[in-house]
Amino acid sequence: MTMIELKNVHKSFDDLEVLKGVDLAVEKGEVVIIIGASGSGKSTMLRVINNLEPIQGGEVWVKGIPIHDPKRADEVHQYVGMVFQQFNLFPHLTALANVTLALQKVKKIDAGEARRMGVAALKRVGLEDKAGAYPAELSGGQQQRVAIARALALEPDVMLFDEATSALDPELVGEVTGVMRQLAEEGMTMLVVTHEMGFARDVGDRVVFIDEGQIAEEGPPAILFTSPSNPRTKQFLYRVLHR
Amino acid sequence: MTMIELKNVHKSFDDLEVLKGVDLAVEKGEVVIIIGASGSGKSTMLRVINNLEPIQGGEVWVKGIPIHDPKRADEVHQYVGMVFQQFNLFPHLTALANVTLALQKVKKIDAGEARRMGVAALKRVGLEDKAGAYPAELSGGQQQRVAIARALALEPDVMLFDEATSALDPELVGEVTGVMRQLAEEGMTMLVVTHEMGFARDVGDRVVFIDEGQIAEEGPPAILFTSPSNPRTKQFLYRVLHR
Amino acid sequence: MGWQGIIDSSGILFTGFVNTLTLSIATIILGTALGLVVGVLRAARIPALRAPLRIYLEVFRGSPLLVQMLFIYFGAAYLGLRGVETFIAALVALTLYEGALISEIFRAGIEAVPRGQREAARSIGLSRFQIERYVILPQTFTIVLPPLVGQYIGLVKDTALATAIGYFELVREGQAIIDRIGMPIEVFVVIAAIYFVICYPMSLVARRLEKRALHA
Amino acid sequence: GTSNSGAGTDKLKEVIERGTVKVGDCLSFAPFGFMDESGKPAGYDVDIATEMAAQLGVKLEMVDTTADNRIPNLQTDKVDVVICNFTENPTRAKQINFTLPYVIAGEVLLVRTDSDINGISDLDGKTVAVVTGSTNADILKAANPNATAQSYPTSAAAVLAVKSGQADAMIEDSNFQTYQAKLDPELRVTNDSLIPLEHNGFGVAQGQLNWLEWQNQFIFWLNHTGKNRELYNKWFGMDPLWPVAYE
Amino acid sequence: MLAPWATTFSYAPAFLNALWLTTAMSVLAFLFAFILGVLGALARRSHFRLLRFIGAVYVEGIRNTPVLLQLFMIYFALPQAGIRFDAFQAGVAALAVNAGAYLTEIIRAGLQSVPRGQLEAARSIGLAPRDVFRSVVFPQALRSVYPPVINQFIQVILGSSLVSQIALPELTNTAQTINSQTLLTMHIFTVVLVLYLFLSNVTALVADLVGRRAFKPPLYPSGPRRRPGLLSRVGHMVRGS
Ligand SMILES: Nc1ncnc2c1ncn2[C@@H]1O[C@H](COP(=O)(O)OP(=O)(O)OP(=O)(O)O)[C@@H](O)[C@H]1O
Ligand SMILES: Nc1ncnc2c1ncn2[C@@H]1O[C@H](COP(=O)(O)OP(=O)(O)OP(=O)(O)O)[C@@H](O)[C@H]1O
Ligand SMILES: [Mg+2]
Ligand SMILES: [Mg+2]
Repeated sequence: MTMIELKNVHKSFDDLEVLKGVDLAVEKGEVVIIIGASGSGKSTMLRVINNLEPIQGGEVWVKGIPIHDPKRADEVHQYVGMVFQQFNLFPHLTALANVTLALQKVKKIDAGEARRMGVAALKRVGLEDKAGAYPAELSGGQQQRVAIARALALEPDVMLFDEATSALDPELVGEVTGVMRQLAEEGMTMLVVTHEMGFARDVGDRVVFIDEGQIAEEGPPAILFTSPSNPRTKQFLYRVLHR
Repeated sequence: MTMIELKNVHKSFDDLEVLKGVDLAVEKGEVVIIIGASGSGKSTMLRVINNLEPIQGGEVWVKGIPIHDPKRADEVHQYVGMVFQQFNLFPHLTALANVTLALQKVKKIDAGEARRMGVAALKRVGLEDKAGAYPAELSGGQQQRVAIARALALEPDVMLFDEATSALDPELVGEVTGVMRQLAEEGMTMLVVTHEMGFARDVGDRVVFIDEGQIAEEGPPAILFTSPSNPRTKQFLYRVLHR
Repeated sequence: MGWQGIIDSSGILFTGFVNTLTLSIATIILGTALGLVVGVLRAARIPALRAPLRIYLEVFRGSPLLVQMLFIYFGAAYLGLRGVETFIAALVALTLYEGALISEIFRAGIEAVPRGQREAARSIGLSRFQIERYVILPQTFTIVLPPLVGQYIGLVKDTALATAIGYFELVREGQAIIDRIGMPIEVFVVIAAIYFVICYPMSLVARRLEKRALHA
Repeated sequence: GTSNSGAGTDKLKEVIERGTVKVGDCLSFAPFGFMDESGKPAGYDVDIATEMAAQLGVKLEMVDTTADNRIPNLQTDKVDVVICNFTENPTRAKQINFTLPYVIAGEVLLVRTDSDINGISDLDGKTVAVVTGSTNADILKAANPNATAQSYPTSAAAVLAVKSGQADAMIEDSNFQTYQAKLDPELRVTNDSLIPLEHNGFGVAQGQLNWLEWQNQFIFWLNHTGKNRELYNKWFGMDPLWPVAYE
Repeated sequence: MLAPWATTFSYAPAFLNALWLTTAMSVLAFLFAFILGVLGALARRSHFRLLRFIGAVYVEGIRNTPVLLQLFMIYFALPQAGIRFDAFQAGVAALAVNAGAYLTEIIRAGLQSVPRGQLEAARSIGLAPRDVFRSVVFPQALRSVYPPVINQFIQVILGSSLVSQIALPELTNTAQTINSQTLLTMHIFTVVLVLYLFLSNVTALVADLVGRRAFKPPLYPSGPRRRPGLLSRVGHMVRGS
């Protein structure tokens, strides 16, 4: 079953065209890794899927819903969870309250049940003992795991990760990639923008290389990392892997 | 000739003892790399040498001048140049004016000559064409190179670098380490706090490992990096190199 | 007669104090409510409201409060609005003026909340109203509180202008006393001291909040 | 804008049914109206208003006003009647109705005791305080164009300006000025009135003929019973300078 | 229909005269206020405890009492102590003393806002304390205080309307007088409101143009071109973008 489908998506900021006709289909249970140079449009692509940016052309389908249709765009949030580079936890709420907010306000689940579900989500990321802590009292890695729990609690079908580990101190990266690995093993459909090449190789079913707003090359990590066919891919991988 | 000598230096912030008896001697032309965990006192040591922090005990000698003597402390600036992690360029002055300010105000060199010397210093860091640019118009790597030129123009005998590259985007690090390499080759005496292990290995004559305000171990990079004797050093290097 | 005259007038001073306080508190409540609504609407960048709110803001921020007060007092009279007495006219003018300034405090507070917060809130499906109510406004609280208290100090002092349309607040009562017993220096010093006693503690609170906000 | 207020309605009936009469009084104009030590309205006009409420058999509600607000207050029905040393003239009578005069005054100058000003001709190049909305600025301009008028919002402020030397003189009603000079030995009043006498009455909104008639009856009563003279004596410490009708 | 406007505009000479008085008073008051502000800021940062104390008393005393009261003190009360200002001088003095207290705090904050790293870098290249202040701290402080200082100037212009209460025929007083003669409240106050808006906006506009030219690098980053209104641009400047 196709969970996400982009058809010839065009996206511009004023005069700057950032996505220049992107086509992509992600099947249920697939883990797709997105790589590319800074500014190539990786984040923009995820944000377009999650309806955080309007598009100027093309179509975006999520579980058969036309997200490019403004009337239906907001439905995307029922099926897609997103984890941001900067965590974006709500600083005035505890870890648990961050997780239960949408359960109560959007899904209208009552407080007791929401609490039970919130604790379960925190348990999945190994943080049930931090339920009462505020974001400022948590390490970066813990914050990001709460952000993952917040998205997971809504039981999304697809998870988007935009450089979920790159704002973390090197020592803390493992915590978060661990949780992501586990999610992948459980069969979650995932789109992951990352610079962690080890993770990409281990976990990705497919790697997509974006260059200047277009998908320049894609394939299984074993093939794409070792013998890329596009010279731009080669150049990019060389720079990333050999610095 | 000993350029810098620290003898049993003690430095506290209120109740917190940050340097707990540091001894160090740096010879002319040596490049000393300083490594250690965050908060171990690396920056504080450089700042003490450059008379930006008063000390509570011990002695600091620079080219035979007792810097711990408040009456002579300010002489240090004639011999020592410092490059900060955050560049600290003067934002209201052009690159050239940043470099010539001290030439004119401190060394009382006239405008024309100062300008010639300033351009020469910018040339050394490969930025003669950016003389008229303001810091905000320069990339991080260019800013840091102007900061180096600003220090170099005063013809110091010793240069201190405090994580000069860690505020830079990864792509820009090479620009600055390139200039530092070149300085080392020209025989400049340098104390360098850095996390760039490749640079440390290539350029350092000696590596000093600081742990909790004390020098825990020191030696040539080839030895210290491959077979450290202190278990703390081992642990630190393991964490830094195997991430 | 000397200071005795001022002590004998403590009743009239107290009336002035109560009147100043009443007008201040009423303005704080209404001005904050107005400022909050306008601030939120402006931060939301609703195209249809953009121009009218902007005009409101520019006019009330860009002209003297005294003129606004006279305008409303006399103007209301000739527009045939009944019952616009000095208190109401002063309250309306102060509310519109302080509301404009306070709306900018709220707007700045809302805009200081990082964009990512709004995006994260949308990502978990919150509605526009829910985003403001549960995510944005609670976070602006610590940001807006110090400047808000600062604005309240200005507001208390601004109530003195109601003197000009004949509201019997502290300054006007002071004039009434001078009218009877003379001694302008002494009387004005006493009035100034009363204002200081109201405002200085607020300044201290504002400063403490500011420090706390910086360290938070 | 003229009155859209009471025309056609019977104000007298309204006041009695309401049980309160709303009187506009200038409380920054001692001894006509001012605030006493305890912050309560007091003065000659205030006592007359109290008497009026008693005769109507209703409660008194005092509304503070200023000279320049007297007409707006009437026109917008904020008060039923204004008692504030209101000088009658045909221009004003186009906007409101006046009663019979209850007090008559000249306009005199209030100056500091040590001043060498004794009359209008001494005002060349001097500054003279007047109250915004009173007729005095026009009087001054007509009487001596070489004097400069300073326009203060209240009489209290204008007196203060003379006391503190910010103005050389002040033009105001002779009753008011005499009282001020009596209060403060540093002030005195010049002798000659600058104008023919001024007749001051109550003001009411236009078109309320019953109400106006009642007010005139009330003034007639004040005068012929001697109540008016008694109150004047109480506040000014002397007999009225000029007699009013039907005494 | 048009008669009221005709009457209103027949007072044009009085309005123009008043506009001039308002402008002259504001400009003079602001100049004195700025001097007071610099002196106040230096006093508050001084090594001498007494100066710091005087600075603090000045700032707190002024900022916690109404300007109108300060104006009455100067105009009505000081003559009792033998110090006499005419209405214009009293207006200038009150506005200057008042704005001076705010400028003291603005300038002090501006001096403080220069990052520590700037001072350290300046010391590292051997600049003497005087040069550190003159070449590094002051020029940067000036940039950061420019917007709030301009805002304060606008506050002085608007605050000058209070001087109407001591009978100076500036804009507001003139309006009150004409209003009492003509009873054309809506027309007259509309004219005055527009004149004040004109003054404050022209000030903001001129300050903006001067700010763009006088500072190098430019005070405003040349980002994507937005077109905020003049006043809100100053507001933007004030919040320190
Ligand atoms: N809100 C915006 N307004 C204008 N331009 C934008 C905006 N967001 C992104 N861009 C531009 O779009 C281009 C693509 O940005 P995007 O964030 O998608 O890149 P990226 O591949 O995620 O890069 P990085 O690895 O640095 O995160 C960049 O040139 C960026 O400057
Ligand atoms: N001005 C100061 N006041 C109080 N404590 C300070 C101050 N500067 C540094 N410290 C403390 O001194 C200790 C040593 O700091 P220092 O900056 O020298 O560490 P470092 O080794 O340079 O660390 P990093 O790698 O994070 O830069 C830390 O605990 C720090 O919090
Ligand atoms: Mg990105
Ligand atoms: Mg450091």
